[in-house]
Amino acid sequence: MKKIINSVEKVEEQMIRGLVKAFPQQLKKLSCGNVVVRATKKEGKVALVSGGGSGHEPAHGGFVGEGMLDCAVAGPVFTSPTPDQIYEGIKAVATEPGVLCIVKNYTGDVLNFEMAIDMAKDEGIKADYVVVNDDVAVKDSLYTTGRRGVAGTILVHKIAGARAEEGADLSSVKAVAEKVIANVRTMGMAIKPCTVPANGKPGFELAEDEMEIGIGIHGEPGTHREKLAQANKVAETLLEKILADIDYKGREVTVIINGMGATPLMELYIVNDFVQDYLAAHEVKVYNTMVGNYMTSIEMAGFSITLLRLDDELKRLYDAKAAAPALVK
Amino acid sequence: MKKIINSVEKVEEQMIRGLVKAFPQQLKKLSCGNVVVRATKKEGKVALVSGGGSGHEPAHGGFVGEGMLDCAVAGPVFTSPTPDQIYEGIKAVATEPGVLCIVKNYTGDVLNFEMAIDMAKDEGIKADYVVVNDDVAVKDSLYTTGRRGVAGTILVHKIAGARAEEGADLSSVKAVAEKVIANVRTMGMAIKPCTVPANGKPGFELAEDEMEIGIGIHGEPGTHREKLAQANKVAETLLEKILADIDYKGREVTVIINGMGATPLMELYIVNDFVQDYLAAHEVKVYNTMVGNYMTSIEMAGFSITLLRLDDELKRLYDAKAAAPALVK
Amino acid sequence: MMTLDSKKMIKIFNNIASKVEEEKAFLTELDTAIGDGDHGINLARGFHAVAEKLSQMEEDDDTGSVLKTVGMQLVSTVGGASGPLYGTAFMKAGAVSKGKRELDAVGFLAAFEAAVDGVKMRGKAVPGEKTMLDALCPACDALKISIAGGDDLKTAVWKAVEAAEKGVAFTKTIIATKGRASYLGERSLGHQDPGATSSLLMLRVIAESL
Amino acid sequence: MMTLDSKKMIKIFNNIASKVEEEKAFLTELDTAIGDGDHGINLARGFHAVAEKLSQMEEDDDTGSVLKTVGMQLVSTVGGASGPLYGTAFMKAGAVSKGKRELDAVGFLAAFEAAVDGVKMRGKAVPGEKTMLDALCPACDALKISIAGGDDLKTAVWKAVEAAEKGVAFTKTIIATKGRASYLGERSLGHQDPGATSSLLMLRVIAESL
Ligand SMILES: Nc1ncnc2c1ncn2[C@@H]1O[C@H](COP(=O)(O)OP(=O)(O)O)[C@@H](O)[C@H]1O
Ligand SMILES: Nc1ncnc2c1ncn2[C@@H]1O[C@H](COP(=O)(O)OP(=O)(O)O)[C@@H](O)[C@H]1O
Ligand SMILES: [Mg+2]
Ligand SMILES: [Mg+2]
Ligand SMILES: [Mg+2]
Ligand SMILES: [Mg+2]
Repeated sequence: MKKIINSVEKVEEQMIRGLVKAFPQQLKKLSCGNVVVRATKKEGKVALVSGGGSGHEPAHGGFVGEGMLDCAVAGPVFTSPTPDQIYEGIKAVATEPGVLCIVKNYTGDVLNFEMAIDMAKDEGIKADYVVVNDDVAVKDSLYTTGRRGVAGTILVHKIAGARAEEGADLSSVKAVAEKVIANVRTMGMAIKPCTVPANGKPGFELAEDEMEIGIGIHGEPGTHREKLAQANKVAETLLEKILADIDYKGREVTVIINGMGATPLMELYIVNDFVQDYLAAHEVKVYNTMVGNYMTSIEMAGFSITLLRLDDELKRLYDAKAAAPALVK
Repeated sequence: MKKIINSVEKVEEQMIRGLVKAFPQQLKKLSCGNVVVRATKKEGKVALVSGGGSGHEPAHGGFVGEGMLDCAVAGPVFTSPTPDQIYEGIKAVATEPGVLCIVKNYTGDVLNFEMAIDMAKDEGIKADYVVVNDDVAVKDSLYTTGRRGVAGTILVHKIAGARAEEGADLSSVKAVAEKVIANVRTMGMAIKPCTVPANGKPGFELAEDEMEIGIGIHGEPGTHREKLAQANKVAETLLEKILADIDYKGREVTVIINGMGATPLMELYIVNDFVQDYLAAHEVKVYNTMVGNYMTSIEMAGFSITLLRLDDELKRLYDAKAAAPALVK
Repeated sequence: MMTLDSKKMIKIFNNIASKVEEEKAFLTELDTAIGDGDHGINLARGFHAVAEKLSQMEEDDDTGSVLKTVGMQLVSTVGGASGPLYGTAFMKAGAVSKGKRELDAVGFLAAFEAAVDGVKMRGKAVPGEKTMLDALCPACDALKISIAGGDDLKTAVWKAVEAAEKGVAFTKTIIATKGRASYLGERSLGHQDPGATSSLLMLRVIAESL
Repeated sequence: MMTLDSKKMIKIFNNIASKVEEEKAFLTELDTAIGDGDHGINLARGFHAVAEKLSQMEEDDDTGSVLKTVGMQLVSTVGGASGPLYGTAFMKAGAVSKGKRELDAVGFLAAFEAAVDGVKMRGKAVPGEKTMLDALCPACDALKISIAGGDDLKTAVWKAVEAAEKGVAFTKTIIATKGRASYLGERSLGHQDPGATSSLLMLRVIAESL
């Protein structure tokens, strides 16, 4: 394992401190743990709380700021934070209109957030949550854990964040978050694995000519392995799966070409070159495109493609002002 | 070599197309080559042209936009563009107040830009240039090529860009660019090399426990090799070299913790955690901090630290509005 | 008649903490194959905190209170899926043991059943989905039959261990439909479940320590 | 008396293009050690373009015009440091050969001297800095002496090749103070300069083709 760190035990805390020190006017860290909140609490609006395991930087701390999150709770690398940590975060930003938690669909995240929300409710805090499950690599079935939450989560932060900033009530903010969730789909791949610092060994191994398709964001293996193909072919594989899941034809979309952490922008741009042509050929109109590292897996190399189907409300909220470290609009 | 590309020959062009397609309202590509200009030419101000080899994404195309560059010329990976390419770029954005080229100090870049500027002058275009040389890893001597231009270049783009946008004349824009150059210093390191696509082999090899100190941005080896140390120790080594070069004590600075392309944000934040404390202890006041991938070396893993000594003018220009794909203010 | 008082219980939890630390790499390796490679790390962090908490705690005769402390400590230090699951298990066991200065075989069974129900309730899973329940449910059944048949606690727990061993082996033969391993679909076949394995390890420590 | 007309010159450039393509990996490897690993790639791209350009060009008797075309093509396709340097070299050689239907030994020397002066002027370097000048300058001197001594062109160019070979060997023994290799300081010792090597290769092709 080759990393620029000080010690395996201090990775999460030093990272959160480093983030907050880079944006001292915008962010602060709660003394009780790796919980990032806005430097100035905003009253009178629904507060948004997200979080999960660390290792997805800039998610989620980098999305705390005006027009996006009020709080991000960071667990150990790839491990959901505990209910008491999440509860501290909820408590710190709770407002009269209430708190909405944005949870990615992993058993650990869901269980810990549910327990935290129960604790918050016991203390009289109005709190609710949505579960993001945009990853079409995983079969969505009533009899399984269902699809994972991946890069599409950023768009839930953005759009629900804008709606909250407008002053909407808790049920309206929740409703628009669920609208995003219903309309966003993602699929990813990797050519190089990542290593959880505390573990020291990569989550999987790939030969020089292999790639993993249907990768998640926790260093776990994907749905299957193939020979590494040309970028266009790979992007097509992902897009086919996404377009097969819900109907995007004739609709406007936001696109995210998301790097997994160690993917050079060069490669993301090359992928985007193809994606834009492919979408045009399939009568999907691109409203806006984001290319970069938004939801990563430490130093995994690879990318995911996210499409969000837009309507007028979602466009308005997508375009609204945002001033978070990792997303400025 | 494991990369997400289509073919070694098409890397630069498809990448530039992909960038421009992501920001169609802001950017366009000249049909004559890999030259990115603002979608709408801005008259009446000094035009800024930068560029160099590809492989440094988002530099330089990602810094074309309001408040920053007017044009970026991209050569093959790590190879300066040719004079005729640069000349096409200059011609496309040339305005009555003139053109300032921002060149990084490499023999190839300097020679090719000089020839292009001569061509432009022959055509009656008012054109001048500055050479950025912020890399303290390299000895600055009259008898050598001098220090390289690295991540500090972004701050020249930002500040000269703001001054040009204010409507200053060519000599004033050049003067402020040179003020930035006189006050900015950078030093970098790497733990993993990168591979030029057309070459297929990494620029150097490192053992699992080694790092290169004093690395440039062209995949070349650094000034020396050491055993990989803790992040804090590494950052201290770089900072000592930077602080020894010009006096930062008691001054305000802008800091860039720049990723080399494959460095996870996690590691950059951990580095920043130390850098901020170190600067505070050395009586250097941090005005603003940027953490991310600004001037990369394809998929190299490592980071550089940049410090720019500020005065009131530089602060005003640093804070001015910017709306480039890779830098929004 | 063999019983379990709070002192012995604390000793058992210390033993579990050592065992989990010892098997940290093994559990993590199992989780690397079909999960995200943190199960051993998570549990080691949690039981380290449990051991520390128990060592600082004032003497407490109430077994229910010890179990509740363990559960709360796990919930607030393990994270991931296994944190709330094991945490809930011990908290539920604590609730039914509340006020008891010692657990006899019947008391132990009641606590164990409450724990397993807690895991089912929290995780909305049933046996056969390749989770810790594939070790815990057969163990609970074996415990029940053994105690009903008049075995003493130690014998009964050893029978539970045997059943859990079979359960762990069984997890190799099935596809995961809960937890992270479910993302792998058929590729989860052939691998044993990390959570079922950690459940077995804990049961074995109990049997050995009684 | 042996001379070089524009037809022969074009053949030589085609031969150089083949040679550079052949040695692309080798030159790139040299540049990987002390530069940025693109010298062979750069030159191959450039001379490929040169060969294509020359094949499309209308017949032209003027050697100066052929050399100028080569120089301009190199400038606009090679990039990096070597593009403007080699480009300037051939453009300057073209300028002094302007209007000449063939170059005799004296004409060749004049062109070669102009080329080397062009590299010096453009790159602001002198011999001993571990650049192409360490091959070109001794080669130029040898050419001059040989021609002054009455050797024919082919013999003279072979003597230049020998001198360039020594120059390339010499680059291994010195520290670079110009170009990218200068960033390495003492670590550039022991490595031969890619640009000096490509100069030698070209000279050798000329000698072989005459
Ligand atoms: N819904 C569930 N019900 C019961 N056990 C579960 C459930 N989901 C996961 N598990 C157990 O949790 C174990 C994984 O725990 P751990 O690795 O600590 O958490 P995470 O999966 O969040 O990384 C699995 O091996 C499985 O036994
Ligand atoms: N100032 C200079 N004068 C003469 N030759 C130079 C100078 N700088 C570099 N060179 C030559 O250029 C060669 C490198 O060319 P190349 O790799 O194509 O360009 P770059 O260094 O821009 O990647 C060096 O080996 C050296 O011989
Ligand atoms: Mg986990
Ligand atoms: Mg080069
Ligand atoms: Mg796990
Ligand atoms: Mg080179």
